[in-house]
Amino acid sequence: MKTKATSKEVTRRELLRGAAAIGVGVGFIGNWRWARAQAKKPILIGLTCDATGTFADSGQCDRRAMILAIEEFNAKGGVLGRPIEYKWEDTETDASVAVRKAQRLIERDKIDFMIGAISSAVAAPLSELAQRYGIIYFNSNSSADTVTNEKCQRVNFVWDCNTWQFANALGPLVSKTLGKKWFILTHDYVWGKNVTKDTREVMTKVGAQELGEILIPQGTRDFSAQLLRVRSMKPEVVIANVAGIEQTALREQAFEFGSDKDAHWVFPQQDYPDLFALDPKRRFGYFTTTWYHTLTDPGAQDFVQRFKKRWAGAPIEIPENVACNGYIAMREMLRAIERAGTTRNHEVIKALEGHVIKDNFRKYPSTIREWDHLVSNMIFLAKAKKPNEMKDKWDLMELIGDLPPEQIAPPKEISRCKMQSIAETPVYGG
Amino acid sequence: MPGLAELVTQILNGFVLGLLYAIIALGFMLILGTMEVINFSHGLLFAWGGYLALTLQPYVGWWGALGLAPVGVGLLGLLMEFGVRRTYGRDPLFGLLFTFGAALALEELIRIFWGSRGYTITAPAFVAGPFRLGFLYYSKYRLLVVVLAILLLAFVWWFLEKTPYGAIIKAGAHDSEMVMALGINIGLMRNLVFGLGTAMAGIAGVVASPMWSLKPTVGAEALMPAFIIVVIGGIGSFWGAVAGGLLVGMASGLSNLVIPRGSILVMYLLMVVVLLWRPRGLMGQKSILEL
Amino acid sequence: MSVSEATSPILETRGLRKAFGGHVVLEDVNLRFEPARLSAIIGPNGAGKTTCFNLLNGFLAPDRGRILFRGRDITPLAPEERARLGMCRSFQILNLFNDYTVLENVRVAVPAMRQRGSNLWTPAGAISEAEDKAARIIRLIGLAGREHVEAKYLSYGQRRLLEIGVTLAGEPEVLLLDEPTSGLGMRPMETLRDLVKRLSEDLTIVVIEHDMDFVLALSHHIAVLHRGMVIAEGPPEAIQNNAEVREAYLGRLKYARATQ
Amino acid sequence: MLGMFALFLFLPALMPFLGGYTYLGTEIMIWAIFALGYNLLLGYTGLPAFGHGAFFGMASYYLAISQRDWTSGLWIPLLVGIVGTTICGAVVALFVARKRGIYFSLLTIAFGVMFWFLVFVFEPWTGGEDGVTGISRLSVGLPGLFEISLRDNLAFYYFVYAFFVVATILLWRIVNSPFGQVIQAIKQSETRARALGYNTVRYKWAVFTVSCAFAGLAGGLYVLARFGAFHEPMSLHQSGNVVLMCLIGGGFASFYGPVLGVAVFLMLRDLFSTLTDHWMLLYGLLFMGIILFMPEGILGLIKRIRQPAAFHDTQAAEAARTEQTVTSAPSNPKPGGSS
Repeated sequence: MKTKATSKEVTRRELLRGAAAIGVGVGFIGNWRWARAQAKKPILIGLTCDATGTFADSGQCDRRAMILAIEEFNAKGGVLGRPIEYKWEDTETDASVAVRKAQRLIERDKIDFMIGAISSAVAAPLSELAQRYGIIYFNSNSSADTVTNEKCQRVNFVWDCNTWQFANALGPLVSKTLGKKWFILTHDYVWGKNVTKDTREVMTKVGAQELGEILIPQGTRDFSAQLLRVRSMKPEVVIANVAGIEQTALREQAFEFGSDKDAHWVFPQQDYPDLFALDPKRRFGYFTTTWYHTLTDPGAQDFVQRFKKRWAGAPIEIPENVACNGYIAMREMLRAIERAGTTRNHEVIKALEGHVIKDNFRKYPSTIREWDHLVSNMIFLAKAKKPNEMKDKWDLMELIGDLPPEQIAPPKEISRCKMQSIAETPVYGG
Repeated sequence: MPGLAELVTQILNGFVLGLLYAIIALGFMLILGTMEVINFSHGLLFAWGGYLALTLQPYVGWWGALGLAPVGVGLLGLLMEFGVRRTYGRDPLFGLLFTFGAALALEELIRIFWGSRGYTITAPAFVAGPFRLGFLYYSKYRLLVVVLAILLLAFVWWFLEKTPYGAIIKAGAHDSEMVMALGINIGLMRNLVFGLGTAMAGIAGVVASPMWSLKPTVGAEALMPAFIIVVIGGIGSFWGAVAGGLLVGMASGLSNLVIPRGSILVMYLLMVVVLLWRPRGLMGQKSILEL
Repeated sequence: MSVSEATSPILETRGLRKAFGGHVVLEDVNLRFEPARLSAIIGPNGAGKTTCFNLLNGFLAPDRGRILFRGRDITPLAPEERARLGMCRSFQILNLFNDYTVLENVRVAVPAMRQRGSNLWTPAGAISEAEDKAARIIRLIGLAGREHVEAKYLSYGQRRLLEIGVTLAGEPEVLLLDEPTSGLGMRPMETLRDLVKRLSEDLTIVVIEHDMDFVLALSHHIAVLHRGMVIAEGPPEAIQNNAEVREAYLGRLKYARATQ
Repeated sequence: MLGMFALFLFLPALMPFLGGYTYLGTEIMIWAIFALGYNLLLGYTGLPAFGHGAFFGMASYYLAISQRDWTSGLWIPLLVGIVGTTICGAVVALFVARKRGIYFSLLTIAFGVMFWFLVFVFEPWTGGEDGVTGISRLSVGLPGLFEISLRDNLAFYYFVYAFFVVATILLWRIVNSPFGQVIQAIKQSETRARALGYNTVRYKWAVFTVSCAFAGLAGGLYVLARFGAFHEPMSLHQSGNVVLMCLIGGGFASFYGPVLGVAVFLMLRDLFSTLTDHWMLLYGLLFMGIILFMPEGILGLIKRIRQPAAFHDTQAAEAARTEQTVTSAPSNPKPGGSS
């Protein structure tokens, strides 16, 4: 075995050398990045937004809005006299990647705050991780209601309305104006099942009748089977709890099969990009949204202009509901730091809890509920515009009604949230 | 309980799906059979077909796109082959990994050129919407798909059965003596076959996008069925791929209603069953690829 | 090795038939191989030698007929099982472990090693039994001193010898050699011939071979295959003088030689 | 080997200077265990399995679920993870052990993806997208490990380090054992191995199973590192990554290849993703580049540069063989032709 032995010797030494070489390489970059971070002790905020994966485009809307907010504060001289810096990581719509990236943000980049989420699959583990460190984390746009219920955390604040709220907002209207014979399509994963669960709850309230349900597995591209089944059931209303590209494809094929005429289609939760992706003729259905860029409430249009100016040429130039949540969440984080006068997490949490946000570009103010950290916003009911009604290519929805926060916020009785006390939360920052 | 009308339409539907799958799978198989390369980028090339069509459509219309996009994809394939070339005769792993890398790059390129938002392609007007025929109530566009698919399959059949290339692919290109005997320039042949295979992915992409809509991720999703169909049908067998395609199409189509959650899994179960029953797939001959 | 006790033929085929597709390659082949003799199977190209050989070593299964080893029917046994019974084959197309050194090549072939195949812990080098056996064989095939050269760096002649060495390491009772001399130059041919001669003194050897001189010089018994049938059998001199063989085989042999 | 252990022993201290961080070091070691085990299959037996991430991920779920629903300890779930994965591996191996080359890859891929789908089918247990979260490292027995802070990640680092050392030594013994000799022989020529009386199918089955056991260990540690089990490691993508890791480092050329490969791979990915939004492009191109220009991996390359004479000899020997043989036509996939 002599020759073998020596060659092993070689490779072993080479291994070390190789590793060292890499080390130097990485080290160089590392130092360069450190150097960049040596301004006048800036407040460093970690943005966890998807740039790849299912929610890539929504994630980027989220990110653009946050960056806008940060830039506006820096223009005013930062917070507590400190400039604000941000470090963005692509969370890839993927829980385990997100956890790794977050660990890096916290451990290496030493961020003071963390913000950003679209997918509840990412939000839950991130908020859990944040709680372990005690770092404050804003869950800007994920809408599963678990993160404000059994998975609620002291350091986590949830800025989007959740599935329960959407379902409850739509239910009465649908049963009143569209019909009581409902058929349900359920996207077969956690989010979809939550929505359907909430939908059923509402049905019993409003006395609607369920003709049947079909589960739509993720990655389903062809919905003809389901559409034909729907047709044969002859419902008045189809509740499509389907998100992402599946939703786009579903609409596409519903049009192709003429199923959009079979019944009234309701998409309890509508992501703007998924609707935008469609050919105008093929946009149909009723849905909810938390904000829309044509609103004329105080500050709204000004915000829209600022956003358009900053992000001209972006895939989606106007701020839609995701961007609005992202912007307000970011802004409120910085304001809270100002109110607390420190970046120490305990103080900032206190400054946030129970705070009422008046200039939220909406008719009714939003409240940060201290007992489940849900930011309770108002909800708009909307339907898709026909091509001829559109003012410009961004104008997809017609708002047909709105509900004040208190009317659709989940009451404390049904909450399953048992939150750690502030004392239990490790001190972080400051 | 589904009525007769529904059942018939469902079967018709599985048939359409199956044909589409078969096309994707055949392109994949051409490359596998000739080059012994598992082309991981096949799905992405499928996606590229769709995206190129998306860009071309405004200028040349859907039919134009149907003609041009696959050519573009084919050229992409030819280009890729110059890299893949260096992996021939090595462990099959290398070709596989190379195309795997290519797939990642292609997906990101889509993001760079078209962004990660979704798109849809509008089919030509004369096939828009549904049509009614007795109790049958179905999408016009899908009938067009059937016609196109059958034409394409006929072409591939001719290619495999009536040309020396076909003979080689079926025998497995490793049989160099045979190739010599036929006096064929292997290098050129491989290059062309690779182009052809990828072009087929492109065609499938264009045809599918008006139904399935476009996102950077569609590629990865289109690959797996192709994969399984080849295993089920047996490498190098045209009818195997067609049969496999239809089988998978029907199975996943119908199971959608019975066991929705399993509808994707059903392909894999099908595969496992077939392999237990016939290790070389339904119509696969003993091939060097196993040795 | 208990060759001496063997009374009946140690290896025997009864009515073997093998066809590929429609084309019959072997028809009703009956062969008997006596212990401690060197028997050769010869025949022009395409006579079915290699097929016959592969039936013996189990890499092919016959359509009809049986193969008996020490009177036991081994027809259904796989190659590895036959090898474990003591039927070891060499390969005409060299089939060595190229990244292995000479020592490793031989050592891995030693039964002592095989029996420890499920051992995940002891270093392979520490199995002295295998080590010694391997060393002996390397000396026997005259590669002593090159133990630690990787097989791929050996000369072709040496690789041929190693090929036989590896086969020997399996402690065969029957040694099946597939054209051991193919592609060998003059001098390596000599060494190989001596080696085989020495082995044939206490081993049963079955060899299929092109090279007439080699066969006539060494073998005790020769079977001539022609168009898939045994047309003649017997001691070398008998075969040499057999008219039919001359007609059927030696005529072609010139051709066969010419092509070598 | 000692050198490597030493390096990893002090890595946490070095990391900051390398622009890295302790957690990255932990992850490197976990993946290294996985990759070393996998290389048993790829580098040593020449079986291009391409769905191995499935077993890595599978273990995570076994551990997470058993800790959540059955016993809140650490050691038993970890054991459950390893054993469960090994059993699954053994079953899959029954299917694939008879296959070779491309057919082997095809099947392993298909099985890999199948397991991945099962995660969503069994969503009530696995939590689907959400994965299983809320995993605790608590009963490692090291005090102060419950509340996670930087220091505790360090403690966890050394917890993993211990496993890393043990696993490496185990594997080192395996590849040099008679068993190891045999699988390497099978890689170089399966027919010959059979002719020598080895039941190669059984060996291939065994080696697949063993590598799954290590995947199980790595997967288990991975859960603890991330406080949760997620589906992503089971995806085809990750299976591809581990193959690449082995390849970059030179898994075909050296026992240590995979370790180096993992280190390089994870650090580069870390770097890319901070430098550009489109890191996946760089990463894909890197992939292709490696296959084209250094298929034998870093260590392989170095080795070749180290002994050019030997290299030329190989060429000579190859030439000699090809002129002698008929079947070694250029496009004939030989098991281990790439070693």
